[in-house]
Amino acid sequence: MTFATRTWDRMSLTSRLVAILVPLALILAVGSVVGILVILPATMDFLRANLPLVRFAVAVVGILVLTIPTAFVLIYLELKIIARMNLRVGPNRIGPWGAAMSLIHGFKVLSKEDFTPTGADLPVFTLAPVVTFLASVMTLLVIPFAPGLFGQDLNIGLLYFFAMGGLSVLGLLMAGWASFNKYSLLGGLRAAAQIVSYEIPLTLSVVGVVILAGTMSMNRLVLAQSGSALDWFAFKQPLAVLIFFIAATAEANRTPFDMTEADSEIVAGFATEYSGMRFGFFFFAEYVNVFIVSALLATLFFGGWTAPFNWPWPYNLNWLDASGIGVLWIPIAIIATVVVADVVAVAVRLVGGRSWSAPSAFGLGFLAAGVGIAAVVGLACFIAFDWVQGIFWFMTKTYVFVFTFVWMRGTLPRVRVDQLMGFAWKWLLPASLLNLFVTATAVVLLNQ
Amino acid sequence: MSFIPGLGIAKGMALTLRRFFQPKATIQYPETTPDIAVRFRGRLQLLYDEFGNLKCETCFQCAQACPVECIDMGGHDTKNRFYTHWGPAETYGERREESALRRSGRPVPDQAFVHFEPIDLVAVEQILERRDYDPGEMLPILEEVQAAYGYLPVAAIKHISHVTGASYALVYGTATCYGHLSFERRARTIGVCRCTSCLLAGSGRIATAIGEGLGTKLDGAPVGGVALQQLPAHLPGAASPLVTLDGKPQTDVTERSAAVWSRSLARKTVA
Amino acid sequence: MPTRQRATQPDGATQPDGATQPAHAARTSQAARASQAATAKAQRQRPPEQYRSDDDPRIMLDREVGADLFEPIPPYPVRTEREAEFYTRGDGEMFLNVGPHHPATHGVLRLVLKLSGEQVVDVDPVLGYLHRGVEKICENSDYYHVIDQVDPLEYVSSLFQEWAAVLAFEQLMDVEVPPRAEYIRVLTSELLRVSSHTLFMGFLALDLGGLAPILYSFIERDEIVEMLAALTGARMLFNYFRIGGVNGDLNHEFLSRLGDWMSRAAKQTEANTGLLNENEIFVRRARGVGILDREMALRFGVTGGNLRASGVPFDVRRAHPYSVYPQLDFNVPTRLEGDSLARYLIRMDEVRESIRIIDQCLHNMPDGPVMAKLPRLLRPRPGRAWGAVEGPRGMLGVYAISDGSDQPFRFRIHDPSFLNLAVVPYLLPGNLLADTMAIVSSLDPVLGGIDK
Amino acid sequence: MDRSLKRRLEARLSSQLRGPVRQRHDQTEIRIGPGDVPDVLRTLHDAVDLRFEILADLAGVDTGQEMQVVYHLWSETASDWLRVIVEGISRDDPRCPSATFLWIGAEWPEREAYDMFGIVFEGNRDLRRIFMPPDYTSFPLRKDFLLPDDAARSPGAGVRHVERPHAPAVVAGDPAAGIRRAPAS
Repeated sequence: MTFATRTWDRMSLTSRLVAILVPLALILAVGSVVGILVILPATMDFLRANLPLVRFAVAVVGILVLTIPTAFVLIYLELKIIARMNLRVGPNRIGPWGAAMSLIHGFKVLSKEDFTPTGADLPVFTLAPVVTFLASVMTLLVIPFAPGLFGQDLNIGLLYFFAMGGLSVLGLLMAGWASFNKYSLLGGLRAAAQIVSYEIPLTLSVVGVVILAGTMSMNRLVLAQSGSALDWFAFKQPLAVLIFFIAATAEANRTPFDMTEADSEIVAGFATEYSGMRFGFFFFAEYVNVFIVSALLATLFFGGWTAPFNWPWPYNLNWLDASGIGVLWIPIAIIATVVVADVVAVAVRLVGGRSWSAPSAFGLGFLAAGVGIAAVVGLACFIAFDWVQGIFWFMTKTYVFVFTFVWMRGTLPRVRVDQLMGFAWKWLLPASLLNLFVTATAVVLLNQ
Repeated sequence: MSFIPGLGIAKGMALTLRRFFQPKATIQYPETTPDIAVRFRGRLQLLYDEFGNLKCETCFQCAQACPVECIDMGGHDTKNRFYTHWGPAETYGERREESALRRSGRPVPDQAFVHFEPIDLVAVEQILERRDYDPGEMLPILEEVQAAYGYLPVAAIKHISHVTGASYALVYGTATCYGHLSFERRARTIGVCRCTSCLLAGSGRIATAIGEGLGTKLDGAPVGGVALQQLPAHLPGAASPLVTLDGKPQTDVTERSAAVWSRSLARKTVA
Repeated sequence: MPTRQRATQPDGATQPDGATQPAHAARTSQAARASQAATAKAQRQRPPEQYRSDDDPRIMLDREVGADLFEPIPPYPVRTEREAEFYTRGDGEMFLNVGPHHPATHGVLRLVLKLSGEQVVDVDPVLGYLHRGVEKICENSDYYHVIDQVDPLEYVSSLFQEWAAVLAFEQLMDVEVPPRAEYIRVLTSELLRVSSHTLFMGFLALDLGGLAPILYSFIERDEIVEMLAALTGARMLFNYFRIGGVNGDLNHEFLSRLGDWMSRAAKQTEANTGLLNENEIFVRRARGVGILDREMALRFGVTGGNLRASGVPFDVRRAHPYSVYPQLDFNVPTRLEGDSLARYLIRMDEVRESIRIIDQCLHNMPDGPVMAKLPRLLRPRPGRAWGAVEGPRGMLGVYAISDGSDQPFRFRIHDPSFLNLAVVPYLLPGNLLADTMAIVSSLDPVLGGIDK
Repeated sequence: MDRSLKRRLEARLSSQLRGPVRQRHDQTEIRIGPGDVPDVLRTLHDAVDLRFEILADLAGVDTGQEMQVVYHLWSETASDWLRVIVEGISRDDPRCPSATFLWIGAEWPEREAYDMFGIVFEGNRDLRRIFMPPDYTSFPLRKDFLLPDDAARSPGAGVRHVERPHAPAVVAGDPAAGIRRAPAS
């Protein structure tokens, strides 16, 4: 028993607290002073020196962080929508209206043991989900969510997108081959055949849009469609939209083309032997794929973040910038919430009579105030900032298409493998070539 | 199939969209319970009669008839002598009926076995030998055991079920099914009247003699199936000293013959 | 319940031969039995290497993982010519075990497919995973007991199985069933036929990938099953028919539920099947797949919807009328194509016919007793009887032989799915793996009845 | 009771019939020997006035002294079920010609009969066990099947002797010949 431990045993609780907190406070004080004076300026000018690199790093991290909640939201949406379509209620026990269900799915998948079957060759087996997940997530880099808000505005954004999309097939093949199970092998080979044969009509149908817009950068593609809804490429390229939609469902392995995970034929396809977080990666990759494909559909053909009609009232007013009374908004918002909360609480007590106890009335008031203020602030931002509008329009369009994908999953049976292939080569490919030919001639003649 | 290629799919999608908004068919179970029909036979419950006591008297007929041995029941015997339990061991972790356990190959601890006094099983063994350990002839076996022991001791039933492999419920069920088989020893009671006239005629001395013969005292525990009790009142018109056997007055029971007579009685019932 | 501690040492009573030896006293009376126990003990020690059953878990442990893990399925030497022909692999062929634990097999069916790529070259169905020896149990139980032993056979529609058994026994005992009981039997069985066909539609769509139809059909089935629970007391294994009648008379709850179900039955079935009938994907997958022509159907002994889809109008209710079917007016839908789509459409027509039959039953339901007078102990005179009924999957037959005792001497159960499934090795070769599911589920096998 | 069917059967199959054509309720029963199964079935199937096309059932029966194979047939020409009982098959080496030459569907019921009774059907291409595991030695539905026979594999090595072998008792002159009569209670 060293001297320290002996004294420590004798000290009372409060003296122990003091013994810990005081040195801690000292260190913090000294550290912050040194940091502000010395370290901060050094990092600032380092950042200012290579701003684009930092921007890229932040974007990648942002996207990686963004995909998990998107996947959760999509899983929850799918559970609820398909259930409601089948006259059932869907998860409603965990969280409000079952909202925490997909979160729980995530934890469950995290806590499960990811078992490796005997005979599977380990490196390929463990890397397969990583390849699939990263390939789908990396494609989010180029998608313009709002006017200023995108990962990286590559001038060959579309080409990058299809390249990354193609990589996820590699993951499926690796999974199929490595899990030493005949069902997975069949699933993997089906995935390869399906996505390869649907990649071509997918890309060809987009070339029409590229011809019209003249650029491959996603941002400028959206700008080319700004103005009212009539300028969207969907109305200029109706056949391309259809081909893209069908090819995109096959790309994301969604019903009616979910041959890779056809649970009634080849158990769970390439993911048969996967369990635990490895299966979680495949599971999330599938839903991120759905999000990407609908985002792309919205961006390329339905004018990403542009509003469907010309905004009548002025926007982009910068009420909220720091110089003006912007800064004052914050205290005003806080005071307003408190005032509104009290008013509502008193009203409820008067109206509700004895049944409402004080705390619950005040709670209700606070809730009402919160919602009210959020609405007001949201509207203000919506009017003030253009990127808030951009996000709103982009998200509504994307989630409309997500709804259609989920809707198709709830209704349609599965197509057979050879019908799938026949449809791609005999119908989609010629149609996309025709569409390409027609667009090209139209552009040449019109430019005359 | 309609001629427009996509029409069928569109109609299907329209149907599911319509059903998206229709009222749902799910019953939120704990909150709203479905109305189960009156005649539903799925309820597992014990029936009570209008006076509130349990209709079941653990006669084991149902456990015996159940093809998959899924009936688990236990309760005190009708005469409240010992605790009988029949049912799958795994669900309760404790072992009741050892022949089922033996079928599963595990050792056979059986607590219910401890409560009653062990008996000499040689007689039972011979009976079973004659009947070729065959559970099909359970009734004759039980009748012969009754003849041998005067009643059906629980140890004998356990042994029969243990050796023939028939389930305990089968043995116990057959025993409770027939009137002439009884679990109670036909205890013979010797009644001695101690009213004044009998005492004068020597019934006190006769009582002590019988007590020594049997090895018990007045109103003590029965030994070898014979109990010595004091008669509450003198039967009208009976000669004193009054000594009754199972209620029937006995004549010429003297002090000397009492000890020999009571000992022979006790031996007879045990043999 | 008195709390118990686990007794430390085995039972305390005097054991003739020492308390340690748990197994019951060996039978000394018959030398044969002793020798048998000895051989049994020897056999149990170490089963012959070559004949170890594949279900034996040890097979995975002591065989090193490698190429032979894919070796042909039976680890025992080939015994018949068909087995030899099946288990020799050509080049580029592989064996794929579909089942017994597989999402699309209806119960525990195991199909060993010989695939070259995705194309099925040959199929060998392996049965017996759900074999409970019901015929042996029925030989050891009395006549009342047989009825509830027979329920779990075709568990999706168990009343029909009871009806076949009861028909055979009534012939053995020359019992006259009162007319009201006959009408109640027809009413309840036709209701169950509707629910069984609705389930068929749901499972066929599920095997082809659609999620919605199975859930709609379960809503429909639940209504019917709740109604039958109000009448018979059980939801699935009814045990409602008795020899000489039925267990209970119609009660108000059953009739009211039947009333409001009948009001929307036709519309609901149309809506549910509408999801599939014109759906291009479903039709493309079901049409022209697994074609069974008239000649082969007859030679395979297929019965029920599958036979009528191949153009043979054989329906036991018309071909060999029993109960009150002669007085009921319904027609037997027949199609000629004989492919999966025809089998599906036949069953949807049968649902409409059944609703018509139920309607007629309700209108001219006679009154009177529902149970004939029978002694408590049934000992039919020695003899043989064959009772056949038209179940949702085909002809359900029972061949009962009685020897005068209170237990049937031999109780043979003929299940239609048994022969319907025998067609699979003839239909599947040449189709793709995805089609195997379409064909097998269009034949609608129920493994409880097949494995008995 | 289809009288005309009885006449037609006696006319066509008089030589092979063993015993009178019995009729009861809606079933007609004829008994033949194992030797002439192929041609009896062939005539029943192909004869113009018989045309028994549908094989309703093929069952094995063990009556204690002998094995029997029972076919149930249906035809539009007759209003009865026809039951063809092939009797006289010995119990220790039961053999019976297969019916797969007429009905391919008979293959599986024959496999089941072999699995349960041990009746070997000559001519059946694929006669192996259908329900029991392939290395199972005994035949469960035979009358002399003792459950301990299977007990060798059950860990408990013991069994409820609820079931005991039916001692075969020959009873002469009984319509259901060879079936054990209940003990005179």
